[in-house]
Amino acid sequence: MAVATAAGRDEARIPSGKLAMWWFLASEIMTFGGLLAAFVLCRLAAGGWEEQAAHVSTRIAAFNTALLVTSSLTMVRAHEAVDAVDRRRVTLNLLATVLLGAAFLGVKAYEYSGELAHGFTPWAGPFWSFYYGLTGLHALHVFGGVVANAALCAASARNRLWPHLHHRVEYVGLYWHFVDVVWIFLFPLVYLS
Amino acid sequence: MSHVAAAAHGHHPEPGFWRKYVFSVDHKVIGTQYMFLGLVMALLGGASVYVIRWQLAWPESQIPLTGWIPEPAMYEGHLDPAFYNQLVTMHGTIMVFFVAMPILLGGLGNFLLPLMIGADDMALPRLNMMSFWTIFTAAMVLVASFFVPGGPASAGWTGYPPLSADAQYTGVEWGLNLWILALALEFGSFLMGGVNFLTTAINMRAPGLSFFRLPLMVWMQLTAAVLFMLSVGPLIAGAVMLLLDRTLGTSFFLPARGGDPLLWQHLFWFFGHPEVYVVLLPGVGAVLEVLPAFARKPIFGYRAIVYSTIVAGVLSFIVWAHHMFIAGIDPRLATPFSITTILISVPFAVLLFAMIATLWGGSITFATPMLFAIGFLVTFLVGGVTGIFNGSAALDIFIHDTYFVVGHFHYTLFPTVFFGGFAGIYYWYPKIFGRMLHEGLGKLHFWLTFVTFNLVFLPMFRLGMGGHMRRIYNPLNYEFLRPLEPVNQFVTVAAIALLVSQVPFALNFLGALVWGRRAPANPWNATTLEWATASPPPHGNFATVPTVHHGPYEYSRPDTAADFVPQHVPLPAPPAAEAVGAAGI
Amino acid sequence: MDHWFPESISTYGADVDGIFHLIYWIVGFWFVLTLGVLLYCVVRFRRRAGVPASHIRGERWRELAWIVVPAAIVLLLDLGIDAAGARVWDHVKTDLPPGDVHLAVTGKQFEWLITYPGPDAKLGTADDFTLNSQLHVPAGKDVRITLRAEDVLHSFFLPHVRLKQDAIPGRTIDMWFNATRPGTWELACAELCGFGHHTMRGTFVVHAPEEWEQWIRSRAPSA
Amino acid sequence: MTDDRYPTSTTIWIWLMLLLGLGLACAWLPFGRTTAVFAIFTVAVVKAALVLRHYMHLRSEGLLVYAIAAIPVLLVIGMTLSLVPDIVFNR
Repeated sequence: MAVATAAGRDEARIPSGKLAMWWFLASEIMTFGGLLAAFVLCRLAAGGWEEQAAHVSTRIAAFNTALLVTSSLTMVRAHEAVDAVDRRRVTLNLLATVLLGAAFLGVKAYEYSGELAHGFTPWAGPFWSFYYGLTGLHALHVFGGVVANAALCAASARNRLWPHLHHRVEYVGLYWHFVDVVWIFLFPLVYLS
Repeated sequence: MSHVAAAAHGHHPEPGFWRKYVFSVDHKVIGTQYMFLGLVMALLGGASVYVIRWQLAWPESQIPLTGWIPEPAMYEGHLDPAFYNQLVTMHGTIMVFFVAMPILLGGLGNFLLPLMIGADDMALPRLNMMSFWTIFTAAMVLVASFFVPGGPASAGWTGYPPLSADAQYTGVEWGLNLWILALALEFGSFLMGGVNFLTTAINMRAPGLSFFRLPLMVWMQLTAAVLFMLSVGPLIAGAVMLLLDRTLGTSFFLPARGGDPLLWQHLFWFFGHPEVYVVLLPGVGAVLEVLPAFARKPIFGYRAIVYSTIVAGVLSFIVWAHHMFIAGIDPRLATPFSITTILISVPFAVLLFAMIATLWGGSITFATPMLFAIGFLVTFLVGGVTGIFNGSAALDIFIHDTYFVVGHFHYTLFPTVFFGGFAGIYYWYPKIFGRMLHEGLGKLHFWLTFVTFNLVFLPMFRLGMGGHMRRIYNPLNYEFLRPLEPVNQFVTVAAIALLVSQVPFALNFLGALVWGRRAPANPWNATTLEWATASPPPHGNFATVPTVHHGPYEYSRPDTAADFVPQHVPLPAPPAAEAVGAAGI
Repeated sequence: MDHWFPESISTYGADVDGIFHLIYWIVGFWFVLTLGVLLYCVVRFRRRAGVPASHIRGERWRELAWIVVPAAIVLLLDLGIDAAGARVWDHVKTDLPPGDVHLAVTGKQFEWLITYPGPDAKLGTADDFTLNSQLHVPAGKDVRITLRAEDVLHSFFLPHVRLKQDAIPGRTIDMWFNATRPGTWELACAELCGFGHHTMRGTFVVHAPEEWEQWIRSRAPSA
Repeated sequence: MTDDRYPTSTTIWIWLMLLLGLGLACAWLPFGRTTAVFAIFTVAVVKAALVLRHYMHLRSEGLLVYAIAAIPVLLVIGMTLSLVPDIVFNR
């Protein structure tokens, strides 16, 4: 009975999972927002970060942006495939998302190693502290998204939890796109200006 | 979300011991777990008070009953200054994050929210379980920090850098890292909780339960959840930065490395002030439930209360710098923030006046919950008016960082957590445990607490006016503080009495579990939905989901024989005016 | 109640205390009024046999007026308090006078380094000299202090002057006061700065003007 | 989600890629610094808006979700602005 009523209560409302995800994203906006605000303010205050900022590779970052944006596309297509109840497309698109996300992390790791090799460590000055803080926190989020997507991909491949897969793909998708949006702002803040 | 509900009910028939009492997804069990966690941590936070107060009253003396504390914390009964700072830090951290929040939000919130909205459980029960075990881990980490070399954090509960950002300034190595970790986990836990509360209240309300028919406790819990979720982010970011400063040697907050200490203060207080209301509102909510039930009257100005709560919540985001008037911020910022700060007294004035107006023309029974509710009104009034002093930037030049501030925030938090929280615990204990508490012990507990509390904290305003600084290990070092020592000693004696005053509660709380009279479903003849089911409520809460017909506080209607009409019972042919009043359209 | 404060020895000390009294009387009135009404309700409306409670919702404006009007009055009084406070704040913290005497104070764990301009009354010259935790100033003169911190946050607190200002490493903050009464007072640290926080006490001597000149000379490095 | 009223996800992706190129162009073309920064962040906002509206389906959400997404953004902006006098100019 409780199940029936709970479901009945839910008609014509936003699914709880989606609502919860949006509230979670709201708090995430505040977290990244706080860090970004600190970065912008300190940069305006201190000034003279340009020569440090000149050492980060815009090319690599641009490539990474392309990867992440594309992974958002595959994520959406996975969701569309779920709507179309096409399990094979779901699996493939999720797989693509996972691979693109992993590629992003790989490129990031390569970028880090290069900078560390040149002595640009997190303790090499305010700019580098913020650089590693911001991109590192973002990378952690990407990693979390990759893990979640991999789980979904496996579930879809092994034809598990079909009834819920629809919701799950949508919620993880929301998170994944949010991580993408964060990067869309990180990229110009850290690499372009 | 049907699969979530299914998860909540995957456990019929009754689960085994572990799934039922330890890793339970039942919001009632989880709420109780939160409550016990809070009460246990309160013992720790309270014990620290004894040492701190004794040190302030008789600085050069040996502190009795502390022989078991090893060096370097104590040297044959004498307190080490560093350990004094650590106790002050831990007292604040524990009481705010591990006592107030678990009991008021985690405990009462978790237990009551689904019951009050006629739901079978939280919207996301497994997330709920995860949130408890996260804060449990956080509490363990915090306790563990007492035992690492160098001892626990000692930079004050606000953890201002540079003191907190580099071990060389305090000699505390891992203690402070663990402190940051514990806070991060605690924030994570209440983020999950907040997500859950909001989703539940939006999606799981019983048929007919429009937002303006919600019990005010639910409104308060929701506002608190929103405030927490929207304010904690920047501090999480700050905590990460501080941890990196300590471990990797990054340069966020250390001027020596090009950082800015004020940045932390801003990030901390941007969260810190809304946090005050996160703790405050649930206590207010409990009082708002108790007052009508024992005055047998509808709450006065339901809408006014809801709106002023929201206004106060919004204002709480634009006042944070009043914690930093003399912290070196641009002096031109002081007056705007002073104005917004003092403006907050308006919504709270409305709130308090509405509570008092609720008593007007009532028929008041002085059961223990009501005593605590009235105690809340009296003490919170003091906290409110003294806030005006602290809110004035000009006066802060003198009283900031003095005991006037200490007195003030204890007069706001203590009424909330103690009088509000105890009003709630005494009021809902029958619902939670299915047993009645002992009235005599309850009344004794109230009077002892009420008297000793005022004896402890009223003199602190006197100390503050004398210029007595906070966090001073030995006031006798200062000539101008020597005359105040008798006041310090008086406060200490009263504080010990206040601690002892909690014994009747402990006896009552634990004793009633065994010997308490069995509680009926609705011992107080109250109207809200949680009283419509058995005490304690069964797994799944309601045999059949109740339908709500009217607002939460239908007491003493002229047109009914009984002096209350529960929310799930239709009103006798409501006149049009009443219908508009009750149903929020 | 004034004797509860430390003796006030500065030009603006009375203004700060004045704000306290202003707020004290305003909120005191409201406190007594509200508490009175509360106690009246508690006594007058306690349960009596056969006397039912009245069913007042407080949703109509005629009823709400009872709480909205007082709240509106509170609002007006608040703005008054803000206006009065803002004047004092600006006088103490925002509009700093150039100052007759200029000192540099640096807080470090756990003492105050106080640098004096020497006889030439100029900082940054050869005859400057620095004392540990001993603050000497002339009476009746505007004293301008540039505040710094070496390691962690400290708070420069002269209770008798009613002046408090946090010292932040990496920033310099200027402040001023004018002590009117000669005598020996105290300088305190009001911001937790480590295990020695309570020992970070300084003596604060206000000299009569004539006596000040010779004190400066007596302490200046022989040059 | 895939109804004809809205551009397909692939179309959006192409737009995002073009905007990425545009952003890079702004950085490398010889603009004045302020112009460049302004242009770059306009591009970023447009990209974010596209992702939010189409990929995160804000286009088919109600007022509640818009509020949940917008309020934190406003708070962050407000916080940043109110910290400017303190962190930026007061050192």
